[in-house]
Amino acid sequence: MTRRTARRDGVTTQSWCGKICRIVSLSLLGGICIVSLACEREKREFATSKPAESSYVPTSGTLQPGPTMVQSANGQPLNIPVIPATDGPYAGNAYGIAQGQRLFDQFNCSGCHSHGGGGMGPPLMDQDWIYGSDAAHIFATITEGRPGGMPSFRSKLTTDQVWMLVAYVQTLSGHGRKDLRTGRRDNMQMRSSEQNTQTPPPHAVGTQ
Amino acid sequence: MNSFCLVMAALAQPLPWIGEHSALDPSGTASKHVASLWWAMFWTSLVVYVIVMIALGYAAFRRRTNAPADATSSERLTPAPRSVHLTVGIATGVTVLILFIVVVTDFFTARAIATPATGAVHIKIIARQWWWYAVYSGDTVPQQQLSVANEIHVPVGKPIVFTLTSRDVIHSFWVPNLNGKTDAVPGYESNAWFRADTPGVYRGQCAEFCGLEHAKMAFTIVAESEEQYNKWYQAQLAPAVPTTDSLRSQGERVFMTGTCSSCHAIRGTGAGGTLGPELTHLASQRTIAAGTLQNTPDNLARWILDAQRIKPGAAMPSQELSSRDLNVLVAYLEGLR
Amino acid sequence: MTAAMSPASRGPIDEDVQELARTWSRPPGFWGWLTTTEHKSIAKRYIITAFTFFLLGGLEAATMRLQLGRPENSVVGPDLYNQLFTMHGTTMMFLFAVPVMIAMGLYFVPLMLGTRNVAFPRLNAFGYYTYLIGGAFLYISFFCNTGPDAGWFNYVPLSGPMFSPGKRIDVWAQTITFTEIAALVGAVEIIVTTFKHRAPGMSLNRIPLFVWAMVVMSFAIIFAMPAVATDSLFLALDRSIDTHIFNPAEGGDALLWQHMFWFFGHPEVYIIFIPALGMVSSIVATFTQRQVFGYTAMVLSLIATGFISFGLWVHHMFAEPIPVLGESFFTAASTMIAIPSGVQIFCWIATVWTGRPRFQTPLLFVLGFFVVFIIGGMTGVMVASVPFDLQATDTYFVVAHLHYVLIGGGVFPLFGAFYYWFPKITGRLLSERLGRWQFWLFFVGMHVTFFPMHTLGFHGMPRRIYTYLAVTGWGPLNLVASIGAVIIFVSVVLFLVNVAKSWRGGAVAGPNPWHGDTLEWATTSPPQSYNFARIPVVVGRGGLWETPDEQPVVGGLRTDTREVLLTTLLDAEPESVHELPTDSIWPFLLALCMGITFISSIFAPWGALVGLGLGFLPALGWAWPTKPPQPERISPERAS
Amino acid sequence: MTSSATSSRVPTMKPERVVRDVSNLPTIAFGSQSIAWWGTIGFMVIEGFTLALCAATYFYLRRNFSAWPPEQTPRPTLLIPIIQLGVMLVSIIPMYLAARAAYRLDRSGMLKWLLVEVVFKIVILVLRWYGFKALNTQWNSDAYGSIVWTTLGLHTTLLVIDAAEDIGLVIIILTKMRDRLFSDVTDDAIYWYFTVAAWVPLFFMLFLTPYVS
Repeated sequence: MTRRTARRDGVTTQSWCGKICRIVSLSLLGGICIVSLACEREKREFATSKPAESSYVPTSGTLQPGPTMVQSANGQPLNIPVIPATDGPYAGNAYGIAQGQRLFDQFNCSGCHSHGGGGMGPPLMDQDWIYGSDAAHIFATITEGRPGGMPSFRSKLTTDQVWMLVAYVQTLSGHGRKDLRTGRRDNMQMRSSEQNTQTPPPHAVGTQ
Repeated sequence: MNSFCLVMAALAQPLPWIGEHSALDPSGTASKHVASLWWAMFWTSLVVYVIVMIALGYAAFRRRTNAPADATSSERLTPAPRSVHLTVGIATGVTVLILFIVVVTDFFTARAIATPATGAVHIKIIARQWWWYAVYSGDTVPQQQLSVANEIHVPVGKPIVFTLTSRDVIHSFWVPNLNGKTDAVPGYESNAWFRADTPGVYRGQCAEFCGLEHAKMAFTIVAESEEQYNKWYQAQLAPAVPTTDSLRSQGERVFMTGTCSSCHAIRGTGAGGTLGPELTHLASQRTIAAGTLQNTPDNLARWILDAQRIKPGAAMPSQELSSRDLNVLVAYLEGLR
Repeated sequence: MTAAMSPASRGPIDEDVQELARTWSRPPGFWGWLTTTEHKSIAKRYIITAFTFFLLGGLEAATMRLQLGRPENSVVGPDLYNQLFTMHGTTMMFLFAVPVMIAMGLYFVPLMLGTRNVAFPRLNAFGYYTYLIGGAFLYISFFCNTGPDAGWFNYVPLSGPMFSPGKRIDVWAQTITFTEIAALVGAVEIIVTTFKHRAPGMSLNRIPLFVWAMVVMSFAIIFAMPAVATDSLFLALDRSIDTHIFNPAEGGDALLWQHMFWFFGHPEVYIIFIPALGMVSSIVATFTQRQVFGYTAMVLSLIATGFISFGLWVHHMFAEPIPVLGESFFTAASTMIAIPSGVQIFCWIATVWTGRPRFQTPLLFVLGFFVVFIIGGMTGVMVASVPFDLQATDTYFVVAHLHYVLIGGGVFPLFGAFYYWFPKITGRLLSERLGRWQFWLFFVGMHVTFFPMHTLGFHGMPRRIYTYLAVTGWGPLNLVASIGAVIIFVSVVLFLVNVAKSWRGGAVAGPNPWHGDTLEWATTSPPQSYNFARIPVVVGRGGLWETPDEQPVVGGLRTDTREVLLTTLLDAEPESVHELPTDSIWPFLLALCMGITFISSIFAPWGALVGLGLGFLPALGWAWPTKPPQPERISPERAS
Repeated sequence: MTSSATSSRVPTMKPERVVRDVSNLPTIAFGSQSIAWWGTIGFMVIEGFTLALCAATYFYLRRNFSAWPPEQTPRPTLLIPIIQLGVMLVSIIPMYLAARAAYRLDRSGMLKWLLVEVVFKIVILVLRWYGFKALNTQWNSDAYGSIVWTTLGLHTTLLVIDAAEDIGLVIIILTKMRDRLFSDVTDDAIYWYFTVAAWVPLFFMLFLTPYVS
């Protein structure tokens, strides 16, 4: 007796199709907002030179601890550019953060901060921020220097390089998304990479 | 075999499209061997190719008695006559023979241009992302070991031995006119050599994809006579002459107090940065930015002010200098003979 | 009612054929499209998707040629150019060349073997969906600036975590995993179908050369793809959870990547080339109305090519610090592989010599194949020598060589196969006039684009540079190459016009328009869903040319379930019958679940483990019996 | 292009003459006669080759080290791995008995031994969890740790897939038993023999060679 079996369950499957389409459209919607994050993360734009705003003659160039108030050559107080409260151009950019990591190693920041763990300089991975933890404060700390040993890098780094360092330093302490952070370095392993360290978000702490 | 290659190489000289900067216009012993190997293989292949094409052409277009439509079914299946079997057998045998000869020639050429154990000059090349750092490591006395960037002078007629390594990614050290390429691999020390027979300026380029500016990572080999090379070597060893006139001293101050001294070094002054090339004798070099620009004052100014527009992604940032600072800086740098 | 055991002697009466058509048809509409397991519709989809990626890869190449047309051009910056040439390489190698060859196999191997479907129909659907998800994922990432940018070969440490920030290289690694799974699935399909599903009487020496080529390709895939899978797994681990396999400072090794990649890389270009040899054999036999000369020599050459291709991967790494003795071994192996190719070319020429060639478009493309591929083969033998390779590798000389062997050895036979089998797939003939125009434009464009690159290579132009200085003197020849690229672009557009015109409006092609000898010409055009009303019996290697007036067939296969005949490995004696699984949505869902797993593992490495766990449910659903139990016949003396 | 479902036109090919009748051939095949067996062999070759490549990488990276395992890394402890190897070798017996029962079409015997086998596999997976600790190194410590963990991880995915396949078979046998499952169980057995066979050389490589050099 030949048996007709193939087609019986055809009808019930139509409702499945509706469910599948709804799931697919939902996931598409979710996908689009993830995609926009990716575009920002992967941008590689190279900061071409802007006309030099602060044209001042730098004071003596030796790297001694930064005085609280930088004096220009002829004694007038400096017009320190007010830094707007921004996250910095490289906050959400993986390329900028990777360049920040390169500068952190090349300019021997690890000499005092030792890859974020702290040594002569305070640790950068924990949540104790003496001079403020958001981008503008870190920018000021790097350019002006701080009493207690942090030298002023004002004339030693261009503004973009400082912003890259700022973006990288923030990822050391858990700021920003995990997929932005840098992976392991191609040299001896000092600590697990920024990408894989679970660090609590920073908060301000009073100066000792 | 060798004379046959030289004759072939001579035949190729007048071909119009061979420019000066080419592996087919060899001026090094190694590249001469390779060029003659190439011409030997080229003419052999051409002959074989022509024969095969003639056979194919004749097989396809020879006259036949009746049209394909009415080819009888038995004709489709009958085995081919013995002569066709014989021809295919002979052709295969000849192919094997030619290939065997080619392999043997390869071995002899490879042996002929093997890297010599010792050379007149030992140079250690450290390839970095997008420029070349060379250290003349032959001399035992450290003060006599000269280190230069991107422009390497060598004495003519002497074998120069290189030890290649890389600081970051894989690069490839290659001067088409002088020898084949050798990769600089991080974690490895590879050896290369060449001997320039005719003096001249030869252009080399990184040949292994190494990132954003792989295209602008060239270097220059200047092959010159023995005494010119020694004169150049001693001149490069000398520290920078201290500045006297006021304009250049202002430029020096901008250099020392500005961002330049963080990365570049000038022997004889306070600047000791090792991240970028050494600029002690910048003015004596033919090109800047790893062979990207000719070394002229306005090119230097354009490169300092806006490096990221010329080589986007390079480690050299675009500087924020007022035009006055820029002019005095360039004046100072032009003085570094 | 007609008993299932319809008496074997009577011919296929109408009612039987109608029931077969009903049993083998798929549910209507999009749901049917999603759940079908019929090898022809999946293979057709494969070919169309692969060809779309070919067009995308072509556009990337056109943009690159625009940028390189003039020195110091500014059409694209270095970052976009690096993404473009990586996407061009990855698309052409992983998303076009290998999948389209597997797809042609999945379409024609069952037809040529005289069976009704591939061995594992649902696995076939799963393979296609994995490939589709991989390709879509790569291109969605590329359109939001996350396309890989370290070359299709992706050398470490440039592609390592330190020098490739962001998720670009992770996208590349996951795409490789998708396409590799799809290729492996296709390879297992083709091998098992050829071993067990052959029509009775088709012993090993009667298998068509096209099927031999597909089987050799499949074995090459099975041994090559795991190498790139393991390699991309190591890289993905290095980039996500700090392993040090490629970190020179912690004992890792930068050359390890190259060894593993090229151990896969070189067999892969032969995976692309060997099926093309099968296509050339089919076209040469049909268009000269003569059996290919030296069947045994051809089969042994195919196997030799596939075998030797695993022994010469180091010729991609002659410039690396590798011991010289090792390099000379690979020189010998690289030169030796030219012998089997030479034997095949001589056999084809002998076939043309003894046959009566008809110069229609498929044969034109095969003649184009001869002219272009032999040049590429010869430059290949030259590049096999270490001293010459040190001058030529990583320059445009090698770019010229690889395009001559890949376009000449792969794309020319593929276009010939499209023109040859388009009538069988769609029932309509492609127009000869447009075909000739396309051939000559493609042939001329190919030479104008890639022949000058030989000279550019000698002048020291390295590969993968986004621009070059005017002082280098490479400008004029690059302009010529860019013009050639435009000609190729026009010819591909012409092909699309030809396909569009002929898909519905072409001349109606009967079952056997070219009077071919292989079994797919015994079916209607396009073939019925069940391929053959009755499974044919093969009487000789000549196929249709050799069968007597009455086609011998096999009777007794049930028509109310999807039943296929399994035959022994050597002599294809009928051994058992096998009921194939019905259409099902589970392969699509398992592919979707695997897709989500691998993509999420980029952002959260533990995602991969969770996903594998979740994968158990669709897998269980896939294996879940849906039809009620029916009486089975189990032979008493069972093979252990 | 969906072919029309009920094409009335019978393809007018050459007239056909039936020369063979296959209506009485067996529908369930065992061993190399069944295509599922060939499919299993295919995937075993692929996974075996992947593990072989991991072993090749292991010995390739070993050349970069003066001491193997590196100086400050202790050698792997052997207790748990040896126990696990023993349990895996023992677990071949219930698998073989399940396959024999399946071969004899004895559903209850097959089910019984399969359940025993599932228990064995869960025990093996637990032992493997401690096996990772026995390596005495982290995956991100150095190249040694990385390749050792990766190789062990890949083999563990094989174990997990095997266990999942057994559990799936048990579920289907309990609910929707079909004669075809007898053949599937024999193929599953072969897959397990392969996994155990692959583990023996890997065990010597990962756990014993550090003691040899």
